[in-house]
Amino acid sequence: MSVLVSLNAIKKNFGGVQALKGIDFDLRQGEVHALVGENGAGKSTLMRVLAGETTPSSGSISLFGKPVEFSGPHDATSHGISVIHQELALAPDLTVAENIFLGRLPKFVNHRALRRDAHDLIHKLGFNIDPATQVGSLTVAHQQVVEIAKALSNNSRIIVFDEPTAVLAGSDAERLLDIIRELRAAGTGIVYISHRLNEVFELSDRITVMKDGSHVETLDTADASIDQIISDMVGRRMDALFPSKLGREAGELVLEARNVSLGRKVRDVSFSIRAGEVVGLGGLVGSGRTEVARVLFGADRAKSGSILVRGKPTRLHSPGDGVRASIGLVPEDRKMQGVILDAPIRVNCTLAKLRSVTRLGFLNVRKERRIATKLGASMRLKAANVDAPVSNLSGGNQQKVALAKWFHADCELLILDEPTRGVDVGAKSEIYTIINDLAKSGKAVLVISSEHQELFGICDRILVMAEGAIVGELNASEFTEERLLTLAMTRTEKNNDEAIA
Amino acid sequence: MSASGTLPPSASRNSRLVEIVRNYGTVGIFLVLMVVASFWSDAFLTERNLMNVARQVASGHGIMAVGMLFVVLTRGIDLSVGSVAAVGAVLGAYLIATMGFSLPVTILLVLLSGVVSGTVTGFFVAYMKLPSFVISLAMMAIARGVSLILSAGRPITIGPSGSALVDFGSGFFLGVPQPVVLMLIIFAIGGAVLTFTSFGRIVTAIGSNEEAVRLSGVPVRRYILGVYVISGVLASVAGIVAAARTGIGTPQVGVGAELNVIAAVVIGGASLMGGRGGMFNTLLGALILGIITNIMNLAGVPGYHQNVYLGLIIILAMLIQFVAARGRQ
Amino acid sequence: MSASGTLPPSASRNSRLVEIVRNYGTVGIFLVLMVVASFWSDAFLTERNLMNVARQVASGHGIMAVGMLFVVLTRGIDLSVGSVAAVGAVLGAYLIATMGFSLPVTILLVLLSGVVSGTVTGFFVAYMKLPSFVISLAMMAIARGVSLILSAGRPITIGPSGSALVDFGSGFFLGVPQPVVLMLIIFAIGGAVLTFTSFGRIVTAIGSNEEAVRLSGVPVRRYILGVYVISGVLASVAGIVAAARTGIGTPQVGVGAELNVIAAVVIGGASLMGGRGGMFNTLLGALILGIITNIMNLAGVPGYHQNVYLGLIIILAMLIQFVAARGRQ
Amino acid sequence: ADCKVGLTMPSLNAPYFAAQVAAVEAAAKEKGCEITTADSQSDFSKQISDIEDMVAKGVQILIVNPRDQEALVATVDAASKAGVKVVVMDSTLNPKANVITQVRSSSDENGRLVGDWIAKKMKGTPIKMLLLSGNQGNPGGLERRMGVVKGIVEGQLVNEGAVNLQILGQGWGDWATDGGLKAAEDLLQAHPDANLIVGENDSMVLGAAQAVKAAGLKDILLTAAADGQREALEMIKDGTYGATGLNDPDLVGRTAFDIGYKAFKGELPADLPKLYLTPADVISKDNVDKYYNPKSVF
Ligand SMILES: Nc1ncnc2c1ncn2[C@@H]1O[C@H](COP(=O)(O)OP(=O)(O)OP(=O)(O)O)[C@@H](O)[C@H]1O
Ligand SMILES: Nc1ncnc2c1ncn2[C@@H]1O[C@H](COP(=O)(O)OP(=O)(O)OP(=O)(O)O)[C@@H](O)[C@H]1O
Ligand SMILES: O[C@@H]1[C@H](O)[C@H](O)CO[C@H]1O
Ligand SMILES: [Mg+2]
Ligand SMILES: [Mg+2]
Repeated sequence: MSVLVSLNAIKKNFGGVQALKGIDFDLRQGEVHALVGENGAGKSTLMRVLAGETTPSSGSISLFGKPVEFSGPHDATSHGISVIHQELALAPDLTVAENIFLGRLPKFVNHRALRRDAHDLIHKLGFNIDPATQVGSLTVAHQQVVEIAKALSNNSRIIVFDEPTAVLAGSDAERLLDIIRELRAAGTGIVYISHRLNEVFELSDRITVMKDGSHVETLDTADASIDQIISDMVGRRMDALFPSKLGREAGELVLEARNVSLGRKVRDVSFSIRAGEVVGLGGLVGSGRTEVARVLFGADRAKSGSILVRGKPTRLHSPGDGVRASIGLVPEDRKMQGVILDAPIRVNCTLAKLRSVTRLGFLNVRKERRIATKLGASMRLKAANVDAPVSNLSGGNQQKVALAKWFHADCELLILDEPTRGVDVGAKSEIYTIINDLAKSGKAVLVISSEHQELFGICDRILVMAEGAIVGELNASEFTEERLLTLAMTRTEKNNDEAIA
Repeated sequence: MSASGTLPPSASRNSRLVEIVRNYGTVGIFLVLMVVASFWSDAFLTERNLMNVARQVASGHGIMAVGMLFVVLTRGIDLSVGSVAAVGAVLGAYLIATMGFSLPVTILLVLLSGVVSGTVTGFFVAYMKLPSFVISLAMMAIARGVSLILSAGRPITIGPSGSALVDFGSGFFLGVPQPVVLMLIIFAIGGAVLTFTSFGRIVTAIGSNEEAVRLSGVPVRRYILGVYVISGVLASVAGIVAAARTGIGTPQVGVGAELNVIAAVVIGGASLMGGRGGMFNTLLGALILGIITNIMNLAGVPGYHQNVYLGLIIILAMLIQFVAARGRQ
Repeated sequence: MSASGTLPPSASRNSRLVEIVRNYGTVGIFLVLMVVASFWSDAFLTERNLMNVARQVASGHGIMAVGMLFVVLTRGIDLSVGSVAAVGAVLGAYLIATMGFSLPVTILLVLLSGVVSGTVTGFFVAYMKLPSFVISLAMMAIARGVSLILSAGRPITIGPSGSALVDFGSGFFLGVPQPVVLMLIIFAIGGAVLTFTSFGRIVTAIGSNEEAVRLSGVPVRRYILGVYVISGVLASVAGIVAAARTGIGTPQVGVGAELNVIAAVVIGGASLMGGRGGMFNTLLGALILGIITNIMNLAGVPGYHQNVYLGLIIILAMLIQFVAARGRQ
Repeated sequence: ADCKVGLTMPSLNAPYFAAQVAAVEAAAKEKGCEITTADSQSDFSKQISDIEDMVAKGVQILIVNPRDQEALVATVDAASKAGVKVVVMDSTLNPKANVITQVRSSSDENGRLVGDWIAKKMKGTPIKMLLLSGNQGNPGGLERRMGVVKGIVEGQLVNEGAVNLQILGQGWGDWATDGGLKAAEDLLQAHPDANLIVGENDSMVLGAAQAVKAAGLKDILLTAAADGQREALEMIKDGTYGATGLNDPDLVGRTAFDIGYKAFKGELPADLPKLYLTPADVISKDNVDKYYNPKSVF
């Protein structure tokens, strides 16, 4: 198989930070080359070099055997390189169709034809998104699909997927993997970055492990084992990914939702959660989990029903109400909702509980640094220091900051929407431990995750949602992929029957 | 139905209409204002008055609003429009009356002056990434100075050799003042460019997420430069129209116009944060502003009070937009 | 840096300084301008002239720039400052001279007028989510109208009962004009609020990512309202200072001031897209604008040409900022 | 140079001001003086700054066309105290200000003369008047319109024994042609029965002339209280414009400079009045040739 592209001795410095310390990497025709490594290892940076988005401090690129230098993303695109970015890069005010073809719009745009082409592409991906909707109104998962369609529309010979499944649940992720296999069969070279190592093993032909900006190893997938890869990534052996649930005890009722509804997105939701419990919210993308989380926190206002906090009916009309009721929410869209990219890490860490570093309205920055540093260390945050803006962090480390903010807020009920999105295994394990410790100390935790194994690993029970309603509950003994999916899908069909009737 | 989504695959029937009238609020304001104005003064709903208002808008902030919308869509702002119009008016009169140039050549050179000032502003904004507010403020001062120097501060009468221009300023075409026809054509072209060309879509996308556009391999800076050139050219067109209407080219053209032009665009529902705004609504926004001052004159609101009324009517108008936006959901 | 990602506990030594002087470019412009001005005219670097410039800035756009920075940090804009200052000036003179109120009560009521107009603007922006550009433009018209109606369009002489105020306007404190002292105090307080209080922190954060702040449980709307109130109050303070300096309250105060005030803030490196800007640099920005017109007068640049020079100097200044920003990386 | 002169204008956005600047500059250069001109851009606080800057620069003669009748008093006093010879020109400054003198045309008298002319011209017809004013709060504008009204009232009383004057409306044209055009369009729309337009200067009435033409209205008499702008005089010559008041920027500017220069040289007569009004006159078809100069800047 011929080599499509090779990156040679690539170095990249950001001020004092050496993000890439002389990396070699190559990609062959018709292969899936997985790139793994801890958060902040330099994976995305390396791919930005490949895509002409960053100029390396030193090193060279050769494409189809010829040395090239990219003057910008435009250059790389025209050489047949596409990147699906970890941080979505879409124009929210434009339609799905316009976004997909943004780089190659004809001088005069025939919107009908554009929508048709977009529809075909999306359909080929197995999704059903109206090409005329504005991207800004899509869920993160569907935005991800648009990104993928955009890259595919290029007919590129090289496609980089930077954590494409991080927001996709079970079957949607599966579908994406199938598409990648098809692309590979057609001879496309694919770089696949993911923290879901089972996917990596399912899909890839070769695996390259990076650590702290250096190349650790490149292996044929057939010769590699998950445990080995993990310990090469993390630099230590990992025992169990999930901490033991022993010692957690359900206590008093913390929150009770009674017949909560919000249009078609949340329908008649009732459930309760106790202190010391970790409850999962499972279901497929678009099943309404995020909306439930937002209503419980006060980010959206329920149209009907009531929410009781510690037994008392509570007004939850704004996030402020949520915080006053000692409820916290880590939102799914970290870039738009979770963190302030321009602000330093420490500022983000204390934002939900600013009074902890304020006296008479004045900030105690020294104390804030101390708090942020401690939080960072406990989550293995990789950053130069806590005064650095969050935008300088790798994707996974940004997610850790979004979590740190709410860990610091110390709420009685913490709602986590896709908390480990883009987080590496090592840090995931730390986060699970923190969640476990929170529960042990008597907090209630509600977790939404599209990684079902994650829910199984940390939850005491799982509520399954479909079409805005809770359709069932699994307790620990029923934690299997089949049970969960069956529940999530049955209801969907039943609902359709109702609709037909 | 697939698990991945519940949306119908085809665009809703009226999505084209939605695309044109992006913002029902502006239509709402416009209609309410028309009704109120008709009741307030009998003179309002006469053909001649409506034509007056239209012509005032056309030779005032209307044409410039088209260019401003492009700039605002990219998150920029162009404060120089009024001064560039003044250069256009003075230069036009100067070339025709003092230099004896022919009308076509004059118009060409005036448009060129708009291209030049737009290019200068656009260059610093696009290629040096300097803030458009300050750069266009600087250009505003420079162009005003140039118009004053060129005219030595006094109006230049266009005179008989430019009578075709003056006739255009006061003439009618099928009962509609010719400057209004020109304005409508410019709005139509602007709307078409915005909706149906890659230029228009990319400009909108830049305001929405510049980084995404850059990563899509689009040479963003060229487009940003482009919108300032458009704004400059249309400002110089507005200058010629103002000269045509009054028969003189004076450096007083467009003093303070920038705020009105931007207000028209924003009342039309565009966001100064970029990415959002439509041409049809901008036209309505421009007309709304024109109607407000017109109706106060017709109704005989005394001078000092006109300011207060103007402010109150604008706030009321924005409240209507707010209510309309709510109602839509 | 360790693999496990433990963070070095303390920030670099000079991070505090960095926080104060966020933008070296502005310092660069300021220094270059000082040097150029000293060479251009001998009269520039005299104590008398420097004090003149400082007082001009203090009673012109300086104080208002503090309020504007807060507004701009939240991504807003306040076009009403000049008119609100006019209300302050007229109301102050009216209460003292016509109504015979005492100075403290007068000042209190004038500040209240600033609170009221700031609250109105802020209410519509924060709670109705209407665009600040248009709402503050409306408030600009309303306040101008009110100042004209209140004064019947004529200046009101403050007279002997307000002599303390007039003395303040022309008096010195340790050799520094008292209005300048007041301005510096306001900048210092503004800077402290911005850097050291949770209010300043949240205001800045809102401009960077309003949604993220809201989802952190912060009552965002109250803070947004707050910045407009600050801007209104400081505009009315500016109005009183203008009245103190001239001994009269006239509705002509602050005509066209809004663009200068915003320009000062932006030249000081603040971003109109919110979230970026510092108080010290805003002070420099305000002084830079003041120095530019001063040096042109000293150097005898003729009237029409001053516009052109002003524009060119502003562009040059921004280029210095651009180069400085590059150099820092 | 022998002497340093500062000239500060309320705005340069009017041809009248341009002519005045030209006049003062020419007069100063004839005397071998160096002159600096500043444009306040309609902002009196900028004008205060400009004056302070000029004093710091060391001007000996200062010609001020004040943007505000009160706001500049303290600054002007400070300049005089610093030894600068200050002359106020064209616009009004509070007479308590410490200046050598104030030179301007008589807005009041010019207005009265124009009003008187109108009363004669329209004798027997009830007057329905539209007023085009400059900017709000301008004292000169106020004097001009009240002067016209005074003239009409007195004239009608004398000629007809009764006053038959209706002022149908007032519009604001910001002293400019396009402003006058827009204001006139709206006013004519609301009051198509008007038979007289009075403007506070010629520029605005020149705009109104376009509006009258476009509206196809006849029998409307166009007049202005002041200026004598060349274009207006041309229209007076061919009968399409009634009359205007004499306010010669060249005369006002030169006179102001000469007085300032004499003061600087110490040649000033001791009895110079604090107000120096240039002669007033109404310019109509009867005497227009006396004032019309095709080469005039203004
Ligand atoms: N613009 C920047 N300025 C400073 N440092 C940066 C910048 N971008 C990236 N870095 C640093 O470079 C290193 C590599 O980041 P990169 O985003 O490539 O990591 P990654 O391997 O993709 O991690 P993740 O799995 O979390 O996405 C990190 O330490 C990050 O903090
Ligand atoms: N663009 C859209 N426009 C309208 N409705 C949408 C859109 N996208 C999703 N929905 C609907 O919103 C509801 C809830 O979606 P939501 O994203 O909250 O679900 P979720 O379970 O949290 O999914 P995810 O895993 O993506 O977070 C679903 O009924 C879905 O069909
Ligand atoms: O006297 C002048 C002129 O008439 C000018 O046209 C406008 O301003 C007035 O003050
Ligand atoms: Mg990454
Ligand atoms: Mg979700």
